[in-house]
Amino acid sequence: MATRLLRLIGVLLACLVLAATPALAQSQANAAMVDALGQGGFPQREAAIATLVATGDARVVPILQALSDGNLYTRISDGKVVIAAKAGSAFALKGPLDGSELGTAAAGDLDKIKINNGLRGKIRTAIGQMTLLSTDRATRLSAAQSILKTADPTTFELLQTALAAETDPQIKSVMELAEAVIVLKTDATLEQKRAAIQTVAGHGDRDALTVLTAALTTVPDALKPDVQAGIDAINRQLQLWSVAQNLAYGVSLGSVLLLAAIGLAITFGVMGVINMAHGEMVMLGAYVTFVVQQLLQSYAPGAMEWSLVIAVPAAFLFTGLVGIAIERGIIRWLYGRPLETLLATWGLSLILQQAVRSIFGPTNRPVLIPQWMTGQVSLGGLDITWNRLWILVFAILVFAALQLVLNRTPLGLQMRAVTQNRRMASAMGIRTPFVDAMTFGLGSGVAGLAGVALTQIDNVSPNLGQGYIIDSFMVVVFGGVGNLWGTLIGALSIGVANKFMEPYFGAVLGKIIILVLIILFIQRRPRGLFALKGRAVEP
Amino acid sequence: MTGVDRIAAGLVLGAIVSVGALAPAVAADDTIKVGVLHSLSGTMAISETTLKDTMLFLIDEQNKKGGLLGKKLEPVVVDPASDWPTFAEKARELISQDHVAAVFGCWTSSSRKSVLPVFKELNSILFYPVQYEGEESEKNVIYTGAAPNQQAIPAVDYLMSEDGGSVKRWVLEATDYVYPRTTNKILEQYLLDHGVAKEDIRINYTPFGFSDWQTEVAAIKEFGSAGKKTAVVSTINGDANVPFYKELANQGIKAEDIPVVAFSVGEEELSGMDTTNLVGHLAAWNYFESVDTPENKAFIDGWHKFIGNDKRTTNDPMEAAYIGFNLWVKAVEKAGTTDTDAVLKAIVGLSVPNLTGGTATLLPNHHLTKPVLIGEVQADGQFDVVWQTKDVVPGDAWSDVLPEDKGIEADWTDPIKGCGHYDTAKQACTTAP
Amino acid sequence: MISAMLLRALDRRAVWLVCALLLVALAIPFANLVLPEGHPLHLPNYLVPLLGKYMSYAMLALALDLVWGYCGILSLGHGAFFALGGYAMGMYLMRQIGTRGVYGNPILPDFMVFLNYKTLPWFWYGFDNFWFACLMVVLVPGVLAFVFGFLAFRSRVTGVYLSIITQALTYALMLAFFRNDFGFGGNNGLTDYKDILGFNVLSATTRGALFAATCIALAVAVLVCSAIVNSKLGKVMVAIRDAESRTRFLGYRVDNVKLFAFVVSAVIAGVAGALYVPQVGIINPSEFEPGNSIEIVIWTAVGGRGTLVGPIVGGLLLNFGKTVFTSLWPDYWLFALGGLFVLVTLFLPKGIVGTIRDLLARKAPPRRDNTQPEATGAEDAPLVTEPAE
Amino acid sequence: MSEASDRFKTMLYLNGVSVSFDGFKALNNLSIIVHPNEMLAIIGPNGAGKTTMMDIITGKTRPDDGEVFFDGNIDLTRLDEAAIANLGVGRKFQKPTVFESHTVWDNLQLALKTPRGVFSTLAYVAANDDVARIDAILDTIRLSGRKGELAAGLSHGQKQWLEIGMLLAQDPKLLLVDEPVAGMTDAETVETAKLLKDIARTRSVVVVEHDMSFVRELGVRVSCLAEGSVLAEGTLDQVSANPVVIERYLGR
Repeated sequence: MATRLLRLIGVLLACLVLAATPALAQSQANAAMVDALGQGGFPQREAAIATLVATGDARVVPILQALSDGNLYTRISDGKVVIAAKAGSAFALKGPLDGSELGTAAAGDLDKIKINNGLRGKIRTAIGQMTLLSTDRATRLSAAQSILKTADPTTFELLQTALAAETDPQIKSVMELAEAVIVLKTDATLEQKRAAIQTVAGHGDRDALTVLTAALTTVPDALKPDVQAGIDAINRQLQLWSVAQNLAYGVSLGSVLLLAAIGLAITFGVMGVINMAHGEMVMLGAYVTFVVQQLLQSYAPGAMEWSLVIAVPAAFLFTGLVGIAIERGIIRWLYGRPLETLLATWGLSLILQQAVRSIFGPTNRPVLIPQWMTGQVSLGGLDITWNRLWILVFAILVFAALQLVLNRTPLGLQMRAVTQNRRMASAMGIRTPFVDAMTFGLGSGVAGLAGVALTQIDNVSPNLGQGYIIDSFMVVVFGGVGNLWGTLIGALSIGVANKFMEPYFGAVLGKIIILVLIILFIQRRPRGLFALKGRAVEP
Repeated sequence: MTGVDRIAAGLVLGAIVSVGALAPAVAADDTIKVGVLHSLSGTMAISETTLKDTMLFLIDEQNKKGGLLGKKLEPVVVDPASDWPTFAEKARELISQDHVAAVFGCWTSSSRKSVLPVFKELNSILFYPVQYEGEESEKNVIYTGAAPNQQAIPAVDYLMSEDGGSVKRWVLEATDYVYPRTTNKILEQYLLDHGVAKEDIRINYTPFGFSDWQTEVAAIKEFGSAGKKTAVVSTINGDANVPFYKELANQGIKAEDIPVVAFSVGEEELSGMDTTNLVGHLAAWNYFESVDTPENKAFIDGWHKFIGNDKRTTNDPMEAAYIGFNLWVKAVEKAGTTDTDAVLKAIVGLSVPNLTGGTATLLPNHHLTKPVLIGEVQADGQFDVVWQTKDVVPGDAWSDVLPEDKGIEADWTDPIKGCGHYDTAKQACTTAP
Repeated sequence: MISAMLLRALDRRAVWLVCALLLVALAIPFANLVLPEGHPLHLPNYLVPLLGKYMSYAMLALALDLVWGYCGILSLGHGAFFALGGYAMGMYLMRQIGTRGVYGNPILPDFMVFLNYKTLPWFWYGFDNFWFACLMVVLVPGVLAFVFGFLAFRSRVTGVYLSIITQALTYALMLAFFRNDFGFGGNNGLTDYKDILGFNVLSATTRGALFAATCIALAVAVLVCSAIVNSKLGKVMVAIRDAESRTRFLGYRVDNVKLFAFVVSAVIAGVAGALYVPQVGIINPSEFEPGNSIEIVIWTAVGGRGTLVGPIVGGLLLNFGKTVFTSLWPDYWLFALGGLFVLVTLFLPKGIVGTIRDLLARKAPPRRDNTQPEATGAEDAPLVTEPAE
Repeated sequence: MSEASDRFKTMLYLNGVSVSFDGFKALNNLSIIVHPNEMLAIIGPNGAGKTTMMDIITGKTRPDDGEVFFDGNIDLTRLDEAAIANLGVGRKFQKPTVFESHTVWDNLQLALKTPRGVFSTLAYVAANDDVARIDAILDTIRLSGRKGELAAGLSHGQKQWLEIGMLLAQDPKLLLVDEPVAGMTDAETVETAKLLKDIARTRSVVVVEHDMSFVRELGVRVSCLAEGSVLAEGTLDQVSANPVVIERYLGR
């Protein structure tokens, strides 16, 4: 077994060396080689891939890509390997080498060519090698990165050829790092290796740390101090960054809490309704997003990338309308009895949960994540995921918009007037019922917006809202009821405190400590962070 | 004399008396009642509702075949609402008030632990369809899900093998409750036994429904950057999985670099996620929907027809429910009665077909023989089987990996060893029966 | 003095209620144990612990009513005191299992063997003694309520702020008890009890006795509450509920009065929890869930707050309804329950008992000794329109 | 303003008291003295700081600056509402504040000067003296016929009287009375003035009132407050002749 594997690796390596020099772009990949992909188990498939790669034929790249994406099938009738794409209930077939249309086939007539993680890694490397000299910058970058991941000594020459031609500084830096890593693996001279260590240490990120830690056991003893010094330097740097990273995590958590709580800051904070159904409004917003995506998928698949943008107004309108209906139907009979709104809205939350469960089923619903929200961006030693960043931006926008509405529009003025002195406002000709309904609708609509954002990081299930209701109340109360800025500061400080505690105490204990701190804080300031002070009125 | 207070006092009495009136719902003679005890509301509804539907489907199928012992089967569905004491209450109600012949139900270990005393006291049978932590064998429970040696251990074996990537460093990421605690205890011991150093194992517990995974996923990344091949073994439960995988995808952890193998993530959980960025992450189960056998195809088709939705997935606990139900039907037929003791006597040793091929045989320790399959997540939300055991693996109630459980057996057929915790060294049962 | 208090406790309402409870305490075990099966009034075994559970819930609702209905303190964390009392009893019951656990360890409960505990944690010492456990049933919720109430009332945390921090309290405790490292069995909680004071907890006679004990405990709680609310202190409590700072200007130490009510209420809740556990057979951290505590509020509100019989009626009725509906309409019962809450708040703001009393009072001429509190209260003051004090 | 030795003879002594809320100065260097068995009437425009002053005396608000002494040497700034009330400072609020879900009798019983501790109230049994005293007060405030009714059912004027009755039951040394005749008929106003004058024979009283005819009826020393400090002091005629008072308060 082991010898066979060794031999196989040998063959593979040989092939890669051949492939490495594009000048030798030699033989053509043929159909038999491709069809071999569909035969036998994983070891045979690995060999077949090696054969294909060895040809250096550019047409192999899309085949490997299809294999990696799970789109490569064997046609059962004749054993031919085809690229298949789902077309309705059947599959549209294409010839792998020439891209010719081969008609359609039912799912039962095809056999998917399976791969596992090991093969997937190898394909990634192979594609990387074959596209390292591509003219497309993005392809080249990902090729360089996959070369770096495996850092196979056999790619050394190829890498040097590519480096000589490379002009893009980012790709160049990745390639240099890969080169240095390979140098460490080969039996280069001490001097070369030392230089390589310097290069790697100079990169100073986590990948470099990985390389150096691995190298610590393999390099000659003479070089170990250098490696250790490099590791220490990187660690020092990372430690500094980790503070910033924790801060970033905290701000991100804070932005999620802010989004979840800000609708409550209106229905509860401004109107005084202890709105236990707030979480369900968030949940409804998430389901609106799901429905919007379903509709788009059916009627305008091209717009899927912008589904969230469409879902934002849709969710706001829908949950806003539900909010208005709730206000008109239930809440308006309960003004002046805030604690009874707690009971009614709790009942309402049960009904809404069960209603969603009956309509959409109890299981999680999938919400697609648009391309622009996936992946992460690195700022120095900071890794920030795009979805978190967008949620932060979204939270800030919602907050700013809400401030505008409350402070700069006639409706906002009326809202504040009504909540401060209902009778006086009514006497001045403000239609208080209308304003009440609008205020509650606004709060609910904003909760719906939070739901849209939460689809990107959490479950879309009937229980979604339950997970946020208590945190939301904590945020609003901690910040000070009736004060949006309090909610903002409250959310951010709870988020940041949480994230700084988590590494030391773990997630649960950290959260318990936060809760206890909030309880103690309320003892110190019984009206929250931003309490309104004023002359005492009658008891 | 105040009339109000008499009325109020009467209300108290009346409420109590009317409970009594509810009691004697006399079972009709021409049906056999089957209890279905799965949460339909609350946090566990997300997983358990499907099993309730599965049971209704299976009972419906059986009735179409003419029922059992010439009688129709009648499902009695109750909602224990994800509340463990309510599970016990409802179990009692099913057995005492509705006189069900057997109960199919429970998902979490806590709910099972909560109903156990009830089943023992009232001597009825519980079919438990979910993979669990082992360390238990009860006379009144038939465990149709996987024991740790039928899921966790093979998965770790696979990852340690060359095919699985020769993993040397391990993160055991778990929700803090008894199943992950025990599984991790067994796995940690197993890894240490196989030469993994203590510092190469990281164990982390998070609470139920945990949703902010930023720090933890970053920590996994950091742990994985020590230059050794690293894998994550996840016993994260239910709701916390979606945010976990979303964070994994966003922080760019690819299966080729740090694979995550999960024991609680199946087709149903994946159907709530966008899996494009999760391709290659693993799950270990005894069943996958993608397995191509005639039995499975028939089961899936029947299920789609019953539920009226051909997008609904099937999953491992459904297969466990299927096996459990078929075993029970067979045992009742063999015993000719639904009497608990007769059925328990008849059921051991019976075999029914698995949906993935081969047969499931009920062992004397009330566990099953099962094949173990490792699947990789695909972009369409299904799993591709990349590895499987050659033979079925017998379920082991007491893990051989743990030193304190070595030599412990369970055998409910043997008159002497007829207990759940028989110490072969001492040749005695170490628990009261 | 004591006799005066006792006399006061035995006002007409309380007497009726206590008599009804004592009657039930006798009748249920009688119907279960003495009447032969087949007798039309025979009560099947499984109903006895179920009824016992309702009774302990009713007691919990009564405890909440003492602070909410009479003193205006809306606690959204009363489930915590209930659960703590339950855990204290659960720990005793666990220690009683002895070698009959799965692992047969004479000292350590099963879950500890499981989690590799070598020795018993210090806070489990003493729980093998029933009386020590009983002391803890009273002491642990009482002390927690005292410390929490002392801090909160002294700082004049009131209204919705208080409600939210009580919720934070129970939520924090829930998270803590869910942790397996905490030493209380984690998510599974404590279960599989064998016997109490040497009697098998599963036997019908023990269950009958436990049921009777619960009824008697509830009757005692009614007497205690009645003694309090009918005293001048009870009037001060109502005064605090209706106009807190006015009461202060009369020279009453509002913080102390609230603290007293809160501690007494927590102790009653703890005892209710202790009686709940052996009958239900399990105690676990989900008892701390904030949702459970909100439900207690709802029982009280539906029954009628500010009355002694109201919370008992609410606790019994709603839990009975829950039992019936979760079996009758397993898929739709939440609609019924949620709808009920909405309707009761809208149309029966005084709860069932309050509404019936109103109806009867309208027919009957007003009585001189009418001390019925209105269902208006401090909580009815607008929340935000009032600038902070 | 005064020597420390003078302080010991006063019932209420405010010296240089200032307090501000979010930058707004509610009281600005306010100094007021009330002697034993003296009634002082305080007038002033809205927002002059009258209620804030009462809040400071009764311990609800802490002053930022200045001293407040009761009965010569008791520093009120260190005590809370309950302690101050128990020392013998009674307060009647602008809006009548009685316990609406209690009967008239219970309202008075709650106010009655008896031990205020938790356990003593729990064990309290009305002594014959107490009953007699409540009956006497009921006579004074003319509510004997309605003693069993809920306070919620009383008219506005009756509630004002009940609250005054509660003050009496407290048996305070110093009464702070905020707008006692607001919403009363003329006849009731006259009666109230009589009652207050009666009370002031044995106690110190501070009355805040807008109703000039009522203040005239009382015929006592008057202080006019504006913007948190004393504008003028003296008899009503002196004060209302003061040009600054005319400009700032009385108008025209």
